[in-house]
Amino acid sequence: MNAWLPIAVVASSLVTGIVIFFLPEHRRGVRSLLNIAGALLKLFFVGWMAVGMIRGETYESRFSIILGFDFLLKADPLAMLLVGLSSVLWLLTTIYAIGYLEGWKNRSRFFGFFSFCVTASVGVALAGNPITFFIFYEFLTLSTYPLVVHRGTDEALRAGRTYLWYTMAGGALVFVGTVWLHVLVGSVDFTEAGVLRFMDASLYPQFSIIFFILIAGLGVKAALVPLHGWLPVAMVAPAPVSALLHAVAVVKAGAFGIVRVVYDLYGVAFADARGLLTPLMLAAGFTIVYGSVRALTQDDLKRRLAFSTVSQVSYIALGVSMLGPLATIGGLVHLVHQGLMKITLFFCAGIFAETVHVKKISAMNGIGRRFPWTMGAFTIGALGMIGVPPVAGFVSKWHLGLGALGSGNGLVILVLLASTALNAGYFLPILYRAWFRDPDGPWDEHMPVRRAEAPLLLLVPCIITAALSLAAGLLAGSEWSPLALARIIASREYVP
Amino acid sequence: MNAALQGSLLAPFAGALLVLLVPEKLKARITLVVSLVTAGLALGVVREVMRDGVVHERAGGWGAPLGIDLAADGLSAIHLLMTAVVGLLLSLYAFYYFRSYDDGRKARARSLFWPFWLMLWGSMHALFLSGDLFNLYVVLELIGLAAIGLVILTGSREVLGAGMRYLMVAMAGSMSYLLGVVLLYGMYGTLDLGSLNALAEANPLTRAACVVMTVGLLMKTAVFPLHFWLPPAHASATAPVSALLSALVVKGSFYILLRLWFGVFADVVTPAMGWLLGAMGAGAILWGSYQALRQARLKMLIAHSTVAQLGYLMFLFPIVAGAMDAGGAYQLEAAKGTVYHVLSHALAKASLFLSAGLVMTAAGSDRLRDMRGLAERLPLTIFTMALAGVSLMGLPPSGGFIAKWLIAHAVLGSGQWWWIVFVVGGGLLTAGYMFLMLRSAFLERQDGDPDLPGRVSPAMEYAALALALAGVLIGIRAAGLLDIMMIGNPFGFTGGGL
Amino acid sequence: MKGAGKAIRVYGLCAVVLLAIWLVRAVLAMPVEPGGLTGVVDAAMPQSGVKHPVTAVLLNFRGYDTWLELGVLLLAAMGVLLFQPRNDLTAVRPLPPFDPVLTRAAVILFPFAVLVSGYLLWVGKYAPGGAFQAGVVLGSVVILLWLTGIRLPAPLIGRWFAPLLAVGFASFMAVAAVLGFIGREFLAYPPEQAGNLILLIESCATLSIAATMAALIVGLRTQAQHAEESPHG
Amino acid sequence: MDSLILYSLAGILLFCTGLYGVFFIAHLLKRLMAMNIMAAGVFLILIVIARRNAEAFPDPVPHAMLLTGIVVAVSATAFACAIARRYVDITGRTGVDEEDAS
Repeated sequence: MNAWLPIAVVASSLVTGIVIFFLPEHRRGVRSLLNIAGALLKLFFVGWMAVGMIRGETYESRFSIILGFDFLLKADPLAMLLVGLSSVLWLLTTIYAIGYLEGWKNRSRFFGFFSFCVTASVGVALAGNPITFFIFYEFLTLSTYPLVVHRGTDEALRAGRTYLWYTMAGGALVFVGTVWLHVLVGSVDFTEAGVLRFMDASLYPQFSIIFFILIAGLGVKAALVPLHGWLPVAMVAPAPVSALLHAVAVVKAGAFGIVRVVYDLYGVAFADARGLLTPLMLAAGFTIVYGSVRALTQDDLKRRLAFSTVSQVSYIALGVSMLGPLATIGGLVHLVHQGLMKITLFFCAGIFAETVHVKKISAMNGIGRRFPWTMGAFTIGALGMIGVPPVAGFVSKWHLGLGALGSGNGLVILVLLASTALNAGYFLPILYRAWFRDPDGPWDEHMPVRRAEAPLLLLVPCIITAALSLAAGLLAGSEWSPLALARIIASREYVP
Repeated sequence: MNAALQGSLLAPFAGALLVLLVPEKLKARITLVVSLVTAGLALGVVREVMRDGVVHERAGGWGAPLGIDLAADGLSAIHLLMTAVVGLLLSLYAFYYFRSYDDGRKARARSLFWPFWLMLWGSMHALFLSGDLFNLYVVLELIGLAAIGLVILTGSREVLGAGMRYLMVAMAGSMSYLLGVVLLYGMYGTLDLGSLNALAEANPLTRAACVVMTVGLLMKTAVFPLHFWLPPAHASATAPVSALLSALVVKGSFYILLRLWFGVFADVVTPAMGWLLGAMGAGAILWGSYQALRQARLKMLIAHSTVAQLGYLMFLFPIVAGAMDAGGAYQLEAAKGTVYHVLSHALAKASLFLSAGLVMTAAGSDRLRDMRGLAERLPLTIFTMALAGVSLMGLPPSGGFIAKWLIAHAVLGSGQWWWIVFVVGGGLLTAGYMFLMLRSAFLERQDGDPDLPGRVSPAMEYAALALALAGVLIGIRAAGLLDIMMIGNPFGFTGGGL
Repeated sequence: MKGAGKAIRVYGLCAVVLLAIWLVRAVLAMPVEPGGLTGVVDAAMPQSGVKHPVTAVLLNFRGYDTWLELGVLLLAAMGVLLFQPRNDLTAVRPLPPFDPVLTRAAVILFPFAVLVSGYLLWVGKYAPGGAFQAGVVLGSVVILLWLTGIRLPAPLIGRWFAPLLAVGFASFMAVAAVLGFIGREFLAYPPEQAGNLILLIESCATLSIAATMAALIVGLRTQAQHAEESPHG
Repeated sequence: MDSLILYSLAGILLFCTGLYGVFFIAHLLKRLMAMNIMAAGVFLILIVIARRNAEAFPDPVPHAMLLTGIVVAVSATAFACAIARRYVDITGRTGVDEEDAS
């Protein structure tokens, strides 16, 4: 049974996706039911796995494909971090998407690929070796492309092309790195505290080259500058897709890949000793500042959020690139925290765009009065991004700061401070406009609204994710919080 | 005496004569039956290879060097399998495709499609089973004439020009090959591949034979820069024919090249020759992809993609000729990967060309800009094209991925790492033109667009889909196929267990 | 090569000259002693069923090649038929009588040609000759008849034409099928029947070759007529 | 033996001449002839190989190959003639090379 649970976690959305593809377009009810059922089922499997792991069970599925490489799915605490995030947010995003796509064409296609996308994301998390990781990493590219171009407009297709060139090129680099590694050391599994340090020292120079190839490949999806160009462009996608791309699936796959490579392939101590981490830290630091600066000048709300993502995701890489448990904890926990907060923000942006066609920040004057709940959620997300306690973002930044001090990287403190100031600089004006300015005129209503300020299918997931962001910060000390999980992982990555 | 082997040679040819002679209305149906029998017999040979190892048969009962030896080892078996799958689905597709060809010139084309196709199928079997150099020459000519006959079926000025060009190159290629055969006979006094493998040594004559035979076969395989005849021929023929040509015919001459380089010429080839071929492969990938990206017509795009994809087959040669010190392990791996590429490209490309036929039926044209809205009209076909694209791009879990993995592994492992740039870059370029193609289908139709006129038969869509699915499936079930491929040690290496 | 410029031609010429030099060097290295199969063929002659070694090689030792070669011929004929409205030559309009003397001569020549053809077929067993020579003679006399404006018998160029084209290829196949059925190896004649089987196959092949030759020449004619009627059809 | 070398050299000369012609001559009929010249070159070398030993009976295997080769070459040439004839009828052109590739 233990060998089948990881498969079940992956398959729950894969099978759903395949079935949905073959559903006729008009079977809306069946499709929604399938979507929700698949999401709940996945959540159930993940919960089962989590409970089992606490009791000391191990979950591993291994299949030999060819020539000494295995297809390996393995649940370790690090995997659980992303699996948990993906499966919770998938449920919420699905509900949101059902409401959002009301009246669109080609919904079977959309939800089919949507399910594939989550399958790929969970697969990336559970992948137990570089090859399996690569398989899901590419699968993610393929399943997100149709979502990005879903609107079928010229603009969407152009964005899709950009997205594709970036991610395929990134995938190609990961491929090269993976093959090269396989040539040198055969099939290696991701192992806590790293595995390459046990290899023949004559291979170390090649390991260094492979490290940069892999990080460059993963950096595309993690949107490290200068590989981030696809992300703002991909904003043409429907809001649930943007939410998914930015919060859960794509950028997280990249960031998670970096985590895996540094910790479970090279080992953070080994990578540090080889001098591999400093370039990564510089890239991450630069990205954080650069993304924030670019975000300042965007008037389009989704574009501002996109550049914010560029900046925020690199906190994860930043945490990874410093030696020391506190930095590790900060980076890892941000993986979850950034997901929760950013998905809230995108949900809100989607509500504004769909109900009253507000897409520009300059048009958001007084929007808080029309959408008190939505704007409330947005405020929580934004404050979290800035790092205001007690929202989750504070916890990440706090640990990152402590980690930077502990590892003697004073420059990083500066980066964090600058970033916080910039975050405030581009989020506070939005909050000010929304809450304290008067509306410019009557709202341009586009969706029939009965009781609430917005369709409940859109509003409820948004409020839940806001609440989760708040809870993750408030209850950070509890043993079920993301922080607690990140602590466990960090403690295991630093065994000598 | 081996019944399946004899049958697999006789059945398609007998079927060809039968459909040539029977009345029009029976031809299609009889072809379907013959296809089933032929594929069944080919699978019979494969089964025997799997059970007993290499299957031998002495044509005429004399045995080499007097007679002609026939043999099926793992490499033959894989190719027979490929031909059976592609051939069967193609016959099914053609059964419906040619229904609309019912008057005048088109009826004539339909009438002769069936015998030409079965002759071609039989010749492919003869090719994969032959163990004699001169016999292979005759088979090459059979394949060439059957293929050209298929190209010119419709008799339009386009196909006639393309067919003429194809014929010239094919014949020059055969003559070049034949000169090599003659030289080898003059040197060693035998035409039998098995004996020549043992006899051949490095000397000027053998090297000259190697050069002329390789060049001749490369012409027929359409390897850049000898590829110029291929795009017009493959693009102007009818859809089933294009599928056949790209999937099977060009692989035939490559198969002989493989046999020669791993057998007779194993000690003759020099690193310089290998590198030259590798460079041709790199050029093919760049040039073919570049041309594919520029095309406005779907079939031209797919045809140029074939030019590019054939380039991947060439990286085997620098590894074979260049890195003997690795104990053969990487040569073996490269060979496996290359044959896997042959296989997965055959399935994916056949599927693509069949889909292109459906697109042409539905949209009334194969211009990319007329494909707008097809994603809604023919979702299954567009899905098929995407699936085939996954295999061509070499993405997991398709057969193309296994091929790319093996080739990349061999390239890096043998120290000739620079080829990786083309192996990986070629995948990116493939993605570029595949999405160019799909993009057109996903565009919304606009008000000024003409109606999409044609209806397509679901069976044709399923045939194309089945090929694309097979292309993915061989990625998932790779271990079994690779085991079959290695029966009888066709590549002559015993290198490590990679 | 579209628009092959002068430069490409010059490069091509250089490449060909280099190839020639390379090949000459190789051919000079060819061993002088015959390393061929003369001895092996001689040793196997008693079982071959014929007395002439070339015929033995063509129809027995390497009969498989010859079978496939008849397939090539068939394909070429099919290629020509592709431009005919049916699988026969009935659409070919006979030529107007050309010259009474020539016509008469051709008619007188015809039986002799058939006789010569038959002789060539028969003598192939002992001396140079055989199906190809016989078929070519037969084919050319048919072409000669047609050229002089004589109508060929309708069934011969009609209903029976396609079977005639196929019969050579088919005879080999039938023999192979029967031999396979009684459990022999592919195309392995029993030595005592070899002579008869070869004669059977050769006779059929002669007919096919003659028909193919006629098709290859006569079949082209329709197109010319076609073109005269509608230059761009 | 000297005459045999002469024959071989002639064969190679023919082969190479034909090869050049096939690729670089536009006129269809001339190209077809070039193809046949190539073939003639190969056949000449075959004859030389069969006749190397002047005393004994010539090697029958190259002879058989030669016969087969000739038949194949004739078939291909006839086929090519049919296509060329048709092509010229339709287009009025004598070469395929100046034609647009599309």
